[in-house]
Amino acid sequence: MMRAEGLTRRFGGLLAVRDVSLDLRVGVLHAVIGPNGAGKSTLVNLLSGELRPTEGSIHLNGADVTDWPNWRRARAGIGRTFQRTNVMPAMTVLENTRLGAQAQGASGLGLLSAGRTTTEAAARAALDRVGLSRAAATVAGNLSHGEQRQLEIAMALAGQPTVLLLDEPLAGMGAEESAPIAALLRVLAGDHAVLLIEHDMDVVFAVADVLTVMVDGRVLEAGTPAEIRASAAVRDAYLGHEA
Amino acid sequence: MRPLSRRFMLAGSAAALATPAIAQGAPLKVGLMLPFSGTFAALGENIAAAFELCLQENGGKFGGRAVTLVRLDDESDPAKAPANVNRLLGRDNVDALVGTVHSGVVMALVQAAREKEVPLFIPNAGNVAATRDLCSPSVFRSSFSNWQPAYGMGKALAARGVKKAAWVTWDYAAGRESAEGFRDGLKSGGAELTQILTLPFPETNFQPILAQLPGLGVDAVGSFFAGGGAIQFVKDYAAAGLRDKLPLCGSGFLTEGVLKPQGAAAEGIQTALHYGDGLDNPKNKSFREAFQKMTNRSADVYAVQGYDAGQMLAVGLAGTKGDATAIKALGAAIRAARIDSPRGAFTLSASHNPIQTIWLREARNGENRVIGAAAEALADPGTGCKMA
Amino acid sequence: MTALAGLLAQILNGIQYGLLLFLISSGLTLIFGVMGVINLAHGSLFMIGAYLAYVIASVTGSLWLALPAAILGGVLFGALLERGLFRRFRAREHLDQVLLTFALILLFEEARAALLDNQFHSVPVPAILDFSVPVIGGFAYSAYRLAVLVICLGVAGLMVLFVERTKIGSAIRAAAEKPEMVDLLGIDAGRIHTLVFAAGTALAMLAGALAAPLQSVYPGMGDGFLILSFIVVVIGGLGSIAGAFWSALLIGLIDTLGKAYVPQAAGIAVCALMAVVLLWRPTGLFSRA
Amino acid sequence: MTLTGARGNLMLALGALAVASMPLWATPYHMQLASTALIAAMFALSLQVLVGGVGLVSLAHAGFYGLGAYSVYLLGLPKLGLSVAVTLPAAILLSGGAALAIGALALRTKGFFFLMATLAFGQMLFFLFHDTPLGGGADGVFIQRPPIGITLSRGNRPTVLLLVNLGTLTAMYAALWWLMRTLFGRALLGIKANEHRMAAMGHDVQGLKLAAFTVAGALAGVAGHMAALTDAFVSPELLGWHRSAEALLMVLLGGIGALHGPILGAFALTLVQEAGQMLTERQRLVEGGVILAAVLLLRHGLAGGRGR
Repeated sequence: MMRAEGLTRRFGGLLAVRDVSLDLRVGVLHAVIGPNGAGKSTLVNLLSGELRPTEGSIHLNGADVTDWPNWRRARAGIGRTFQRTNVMPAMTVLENTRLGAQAQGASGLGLLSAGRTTTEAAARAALDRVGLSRAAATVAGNLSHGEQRQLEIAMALAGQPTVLLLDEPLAGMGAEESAPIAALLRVLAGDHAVLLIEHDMDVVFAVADVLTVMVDGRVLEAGTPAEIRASAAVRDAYLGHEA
Repeated sequence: MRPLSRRFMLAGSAAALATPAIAQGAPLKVGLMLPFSGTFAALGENIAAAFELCLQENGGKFGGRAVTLVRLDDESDPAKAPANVNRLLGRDNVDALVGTVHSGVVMALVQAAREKEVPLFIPNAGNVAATRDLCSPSVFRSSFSNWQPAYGMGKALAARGVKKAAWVTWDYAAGRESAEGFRDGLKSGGAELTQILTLPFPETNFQPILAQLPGLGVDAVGSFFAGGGAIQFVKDYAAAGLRDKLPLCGSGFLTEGVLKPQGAAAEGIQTALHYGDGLDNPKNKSFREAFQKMTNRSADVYAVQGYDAGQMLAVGLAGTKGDATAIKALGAAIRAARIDSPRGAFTLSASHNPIQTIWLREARNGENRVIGAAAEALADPGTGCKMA
Repeated sequence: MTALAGLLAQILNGIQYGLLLFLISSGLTLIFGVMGVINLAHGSLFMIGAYLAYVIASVTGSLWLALPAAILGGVLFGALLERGLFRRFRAREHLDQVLLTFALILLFEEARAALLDNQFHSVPVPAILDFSVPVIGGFAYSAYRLAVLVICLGVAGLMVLFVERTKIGSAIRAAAEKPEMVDLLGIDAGRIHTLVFAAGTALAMLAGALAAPLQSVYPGMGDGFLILSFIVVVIGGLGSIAGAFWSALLIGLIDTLGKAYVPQAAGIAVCALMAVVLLWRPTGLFSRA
Repeated sequence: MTLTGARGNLMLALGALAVASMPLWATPYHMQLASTALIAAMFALSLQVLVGGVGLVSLAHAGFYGLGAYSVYLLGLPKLGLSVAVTLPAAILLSGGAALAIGALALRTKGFFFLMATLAFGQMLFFLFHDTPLGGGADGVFIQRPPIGITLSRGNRPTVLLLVNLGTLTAMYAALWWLMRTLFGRALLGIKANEHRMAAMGHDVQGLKLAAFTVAGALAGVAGHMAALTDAFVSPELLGWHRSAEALLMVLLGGIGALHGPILGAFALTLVQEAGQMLTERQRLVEGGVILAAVLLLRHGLAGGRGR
């Protein structure tokens, strides 16, 4: 599905990501964990095309997309959310989501249609999925923080991606708000290849099929949740500090 | 002194109070569309004052009809010109137009005069087109065509034995047209214009051009500049040490009204123009006295042009008994007249440009002293003029 | 021989013109870089400096007094503008900044017309420099122009020393390249802003005062310089003093040589150069990005 | 930016009716003045595509306006007897083509650089007409009006031109009202709100911006063409950046939050300038004062709503 090989990204003298390889497959929820500054968000930005890797390659469905800009990758089926809520606050929830839907459809002169039926159907389906339909007409800036996180996911889903890159979708949420989202993540993994970055270890170990642990831009360990839990290196380097 | 209001009305006389019901008794409105702000403001003020002087001397009436003046500042902005002309014609309902200095703005005036058949008197702008391809029965000029002074200068140089000369000017219509005049003038005496050097208007960085002059192999350099550009060019020319090697001359505007700031750098420069200091004729004497008395300023060529615009309108209206709409009769009267101008009497050519003497002047002690005639009774060729 | 002398003179002219351009655009680039404010009225500051020189020279008869006066006046005027106006513009959108500084252009022009007049005025070259230095091939070069060249180089040198060697200088450099750094360095951003704006204003006014005898003073004289200095900043890269220096020299030479040898294409040649730079390096030749 | 609702459009329609009825009650002068305002409104409306539509502030816009005006002269079409049916599309093509070329370069930059680049490119167009003989020189030139299907005479000219300009503005407004409701228009508004997110969702932000820049330039060309048709005179000053700033002022004055804002702004500015012109010779003071008032006091414009 999506495959990254030997990704390295340098910022001046700093190696934010070094030699990271990973595979994302539909049906698999792949979580990346690690302490702050481990390079997780940089990795997401490399995969989504916000950043270009200094070295390494990225393939999507067999095509080399390493040099593609983010919008082209998004059109090829990569959807992402942002760590910090990144929506159009003055527009309604439906309008926000519809912008996600219409990016995939028409281009060129096709943009000159009102395109209401197709984009609106896709947007409403996405809202349904994240459970935000009741707020469709609400202005995004007036949503609660948790609802804005849901909207983030809906906007990514509306483009009907095959790969979903979720950068801390639960950030700043209370336990009550995060439970349904965690459940949603599991459901989404059913028909998407999901990459999840998350700090809440309970959620991560509950939903992830595969785990990659990053420290200092490097992959420390990769494996099933059980394998990671058992890894002495991970415990020393990371889990130990958190506990 | 600038009036507070742009729509400054001046009642010609008590007759201005006559009721409009009596058609012939209604005052004739003349729109003075001139620069009253910006670089050309002083020129506009002198033209307006001299026109007013002419009106006063005629007892506030032209052709027996009282005259009201309407001032409008054209800001020397061609982009605003069509709207400004509309203001005078549409809002203020003027019967005749006088204007202007800027050769771009005058295009809009010419166009309106042609389209709306309102008589226009151009008191300065010298674009040849106004009395050539765009000539019209309703367009009259009291000043000059850009071609004329430069022709005079070229002719005078050739008469002095110059064989090859170069012309330096801004790259705009006035510059190109004067270059043609210079070329034709030189040619009339068997000399040759070998090079035209230009820079964009109103650039005053003359160094690139000055550096080329010594290498051209010419006997003299002629030029067309005005205002600040003329000041700077004459000073830079002297500073580059070229004055003694290559005599500088030009259309009269090179040293017109700018001798004081040019100082010693201008001393001895010869120029050609239809007016100059020390012209000895009675009309000039009385005009200069009256203008000085009225404005506390010395008259200059712009004042003369404004004054003669008034004289031409007066003659024309006398021929139509005050009817400004009778364009044909108005034109016939003006063409038949000999205008007694301070510059020396002139007549109007078939294309409505003065047939006038171009004087050769030399800058001495802050004056452009007339030292002779460069070309007598010179008419603009008027090429391409077809009066409808 | 004369062609060579002509070329030499043109190159001197180009350098001198470029250096004046540098004085103007260095202030512009620092103000953009440090404060994030777009100041379309920067050309008007040049005009104000030139008129100040004209007034002082005609009252006292000495241009030498005008130079320190332009610097001092520029610092005061700049500080006043920053504290009174530009500080409030900073958080505004570009549209507001463009229009507010456009209004300043109009109001400065109007103030100039009201206080003085609308005439061209020539400013005499100082008497001791009112001679020509012979260059080869019968072409003489004005001593005052050479002096302007030297003064500009001196000012450029002082600026480089200040920016590279002093603590405040390095803070300004850091601020120009990475505005978010200022807070981290624990520097009072407000004072840096006032300093930069005052310095930029003083440089523009000094350039005006130096240029006054070279090109006379006249309404709207800053307009041409404004456009050219914007191009200098685009080519040089935002906030880069070195970039402003080299691109100002480049533009000065291209503009001058262009006017001498292909007069109709000079204005367009400069813009074409900018187009090439934008294609090749959209953030400018000397930017670090 | 919000699209004008039914009530707003009704008010605009009433305004248009009032203008259309001018031949019945107004003087030729006031009809000419209204034509000036209508053309200014077209120019400002075309700029709204950029400012209110996609959040770009361009100082090159007058360049495209002037190109539209000059296209009538450049192509020399009236001499061939060709009508506006040819000259208007030519103006659109020329201005739109220039906007496409300049936009492709200028849009490589962002923020301040974009402003400076558009300023410089706009002035390049200005120099092209001011310094070279291409457009008839620095003084400007007359043009013969291309035929518009009705023979113009001294008597009917103000009326016919007023109605033609009103019709053009109405058509332009309707076209933009439609355009902003398409997928394209909504994508532009999305870019204005959050360019980064739009790209992350798969929108070709650069391409969309370039399309908007081209459309805006082409429409400015329409406004310029109508100016040339109305005044029958063009000069390089039409392309100067001061005119771009004036258009920005009209947009701000009317409000960047509403599509119809620039129309209100253009009429308001024309009225203020006309009133100021009768009161004082200090025009710059009037315009400077209007800008200060608009920016400092009237932040939401006459149409209200700044739309973030």
